[in-house]
Amino acid sequence: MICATVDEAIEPIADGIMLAVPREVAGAPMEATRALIRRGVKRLHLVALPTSSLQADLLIGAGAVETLETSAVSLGEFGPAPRFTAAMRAGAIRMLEATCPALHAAFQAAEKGVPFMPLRGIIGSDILKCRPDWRVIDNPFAADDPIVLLPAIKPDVALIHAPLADRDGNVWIGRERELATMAHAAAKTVVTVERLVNGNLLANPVLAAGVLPGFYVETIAVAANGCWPLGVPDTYPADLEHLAEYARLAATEDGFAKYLDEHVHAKRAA
Amino acid sequence: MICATVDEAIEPIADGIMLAVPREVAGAPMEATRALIRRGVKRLHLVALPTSSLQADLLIGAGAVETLETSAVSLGEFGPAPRFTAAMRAGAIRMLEATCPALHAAFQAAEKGVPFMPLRGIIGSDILKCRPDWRVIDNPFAADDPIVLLPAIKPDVALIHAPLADRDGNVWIGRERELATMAHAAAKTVVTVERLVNGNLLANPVLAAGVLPGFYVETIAVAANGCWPLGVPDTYPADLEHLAEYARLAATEDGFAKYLDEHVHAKRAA
Amino acid sequence: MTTFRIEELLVDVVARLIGDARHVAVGNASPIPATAALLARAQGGGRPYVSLLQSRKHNFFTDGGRELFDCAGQGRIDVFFLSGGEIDGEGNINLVGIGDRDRPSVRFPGSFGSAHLYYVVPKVILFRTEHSRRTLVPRVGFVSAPGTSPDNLYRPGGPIALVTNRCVFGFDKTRRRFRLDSVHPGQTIDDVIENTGFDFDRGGIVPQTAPPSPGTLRTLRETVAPELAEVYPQFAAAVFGPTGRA
Amino acid sequence: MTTFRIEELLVDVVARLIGDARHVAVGNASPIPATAALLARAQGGGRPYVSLLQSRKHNFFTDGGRELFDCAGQGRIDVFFLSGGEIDGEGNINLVGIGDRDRPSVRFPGSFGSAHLYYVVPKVILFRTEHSRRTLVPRVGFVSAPGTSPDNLYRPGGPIALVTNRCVFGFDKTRRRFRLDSVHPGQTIDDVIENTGFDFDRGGIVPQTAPPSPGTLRTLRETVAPELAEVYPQFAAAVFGPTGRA
Repeated sequence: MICATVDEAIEPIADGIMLAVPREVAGAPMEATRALIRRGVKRLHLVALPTSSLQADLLIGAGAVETLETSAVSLGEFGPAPRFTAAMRAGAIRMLEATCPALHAAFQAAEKGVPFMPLRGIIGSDILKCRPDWRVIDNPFAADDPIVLLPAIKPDVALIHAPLADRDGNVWIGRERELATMAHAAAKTVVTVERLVNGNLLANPVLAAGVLPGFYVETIAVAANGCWPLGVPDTYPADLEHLAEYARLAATEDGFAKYLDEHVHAKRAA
Repeated sequence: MICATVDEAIEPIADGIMLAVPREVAGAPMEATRALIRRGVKRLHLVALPTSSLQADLLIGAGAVETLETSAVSLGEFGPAPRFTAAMRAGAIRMLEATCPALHAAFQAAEKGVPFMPLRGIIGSDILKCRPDWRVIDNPFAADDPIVLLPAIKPDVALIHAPLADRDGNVWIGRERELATMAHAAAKTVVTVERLVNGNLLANPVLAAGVLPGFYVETIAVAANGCWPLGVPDTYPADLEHLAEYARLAATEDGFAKYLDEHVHAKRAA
Repeated sequence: MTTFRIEELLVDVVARLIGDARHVAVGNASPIPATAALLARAQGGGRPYVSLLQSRKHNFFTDGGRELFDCAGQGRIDVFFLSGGEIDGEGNINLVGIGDRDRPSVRFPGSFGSAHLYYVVPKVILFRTEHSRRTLVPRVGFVSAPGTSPDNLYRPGGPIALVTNRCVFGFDKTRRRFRLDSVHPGQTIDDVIENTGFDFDRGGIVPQTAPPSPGTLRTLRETVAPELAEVYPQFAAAVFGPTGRA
Repeated sequence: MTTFRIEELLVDVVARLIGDARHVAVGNASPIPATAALLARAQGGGRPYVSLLQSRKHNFFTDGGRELFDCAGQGRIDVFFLSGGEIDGEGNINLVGIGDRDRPSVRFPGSFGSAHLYYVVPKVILFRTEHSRRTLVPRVGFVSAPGTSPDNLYRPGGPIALVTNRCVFGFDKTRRRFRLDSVHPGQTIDDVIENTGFDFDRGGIVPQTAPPSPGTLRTLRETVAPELAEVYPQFAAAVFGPTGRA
């Protein structure tokens, strides 16, 4: 379960699967993402819970994404996500529009082993027109009260990054609880961590409160600074200069190809 | 919000409200429960998520409970819960039968602000016959697939106990995540803690992972050893001798009255 | 031949019923199933994962009381144990009570998680040491959870066996009946018939329950007993001696 | 008379719109609403609770990304801020794009949480500094979230106002239209009409937006600016000077 390399750890992420990744601020596994692009992963159904930034933009630009399911893709203060925007305008990817809490609820449905989850709102939004797979029913507990039902999202693989793991496969995720929900919902979970610790993380009650138990985890590899150029909460910040450079380069096809050559295909010196 | 006494902290728990309490192993607030009985609380709709032991038995024996909603009441290795059993056989309380995950799901429905939550199983159990408020619908996402819908449980007050709180009202609950779900679901949350700490629990990322944020909390009071004779996970064990004595005494009305006199009405010397 | 206690026999029987599994969960106040799960893990070289809900040390859940049920709903719990104040011949279990629902003559603690786990856990092992016409009845007074369900109902799980202090019943899902698989040493088929309130199937020859092997007893007494002492001190001392060793 | 920057005016306007509240949440990349929330807290002596999703220090959620939405669904978030690539006269917002859905001519990032929060948060303040016919349109190209809903739909929340760099519009839920409440210093009603793509109501006399008081400016510059520097360093430096003070 503990792998020697990130390349080994990402083996469960086959072409054409549904891959779930976390939002950009919760620890986006960028080293593993670059490894997937180097390996040439294809036809992913990428679900970003509930949004994404560089990670989705890189995978889309690299041609790894067939279907994208998320609430938003943006580089935040660095502007629109250029490869996402270009792919959408070219009709190059299938987009499943969503809204953040709908994705959270759909993952919780899978977590609970139920086929759907209800959610307030949404009715009257054009998102519903893009989602024939979402249903509107009358709330059986009230009169004339329409409500949306969201089908469970059961990813083939959840790919996450965390600060710590132990050799029993327990992973310390801290406050980023949706990483646990992703692992509960997914058939398999692939994890990269900043470092491995000795002993069992569950043995310490204070640490245990932030632990994802090992029985949900398929593979783990150490990837120090593994979210670079994005950050890990309370661990290290995003590399703003690099993100600004990405936004500049990725604005054009050629610039993006140059970025891939420099920062993805040429394995970055740590 | 930080109260000088447990009596002050329990003021939001008025007669006739729906009161949610945690399972016996998650930190049952027994000092607050004894204070409620001393105050003579009446007509409670008591919801034990998802089960209870001494706490429910005491409240029932003291005549504080009109309706009980839970999956089981038992003293575990010390046998049946005598006051619960006697009250049931006498038809003295209204019992809403349940099963553990149905209660968890119904609290999660309130947590998410949705009117209901689906759950697998249950169909074919006589529990359904006791719960006209639970509905069976056809899963709209499949053909001929009946599934149960549980209405949200929104308690007026959730009463919980935890090891630590800070003066901003943040409460460290550790692994006992259902305590957070109870607080999210309830209109108000009353908390007793082993001790108050200086500083802000959210400032430390390791502690923060186990914290219930203060904006969910109505009142907090210090109750050292506040779950006695039950235990607090990873903090102190249950007082098995005392529980054995309770089981002996509570077997009869008179014995239970004697127990109340000795251990509830006469405030226990710490 | 090695001597052994009935508890050791039952532990060995249950461990064999567990078979190959990824994750076995055991509820509260179930020392024999807990011991069997730890034995299966010792014999499987660390597999299955064992969650003893009564223990902190052997409980790996960190998402609150709901996680066991969510985990089972995900199909990640392969084996669980249930019992009943009453169990009938169709595998229905009663954890609620007997008689008028509003004024029952007998009241049990309640259904716990049975009305969900019995449906979603592939291998549910029913365990009830007291084997009598009081506990094994023709028809339960209240169905906390049914032994079988109609074909259209989502039900990946259900009972595979009923283990008592007299025998092992297998459960035939299609016939919706128990089948007498083996009788424990010291018991006869007639004892079983006489003390069972429901009809059950049986073949021409019903074998005696195989005794635990010397190797199994050694693993049980030397490896499992000390682990068990942390969770069920009284039971471990009673069965394996004060040091947690026989 | 004290001089102030347009950002300080907008912060003051938004803080007054927040009014009395228990919990104000502000999404990412929203420096002016964030500053306004911190100002409201400073003026309210610690109330409202302020959650800045962009910040760790000002973010009290510990149940993952879903907690903001769950909390709003519980009715515990009183004020939230939304914007739009397009906003129309009925308060509909478009965060998705313009043109053919499969090959849009313009693509925005996406709807984020708007299709839930716009319905359940009682006071949603629409904020868009760019006030032009490009952003304030007759009819949005995609409704990420509608300004109003039919009476039978569960909708405790919705827009109360739209704040731009030119004016403040109030929203009339029953008339489903914006109403020009005040025009910022240096702007005229004609400027507003000329640059607004939708029709709106207005009274005979439209006041000028009241400037921030000296006391408010002092609180803003001395108390709020330093707090803001942790969350929006560039913005704080640009508006309040390099030390985070004007």
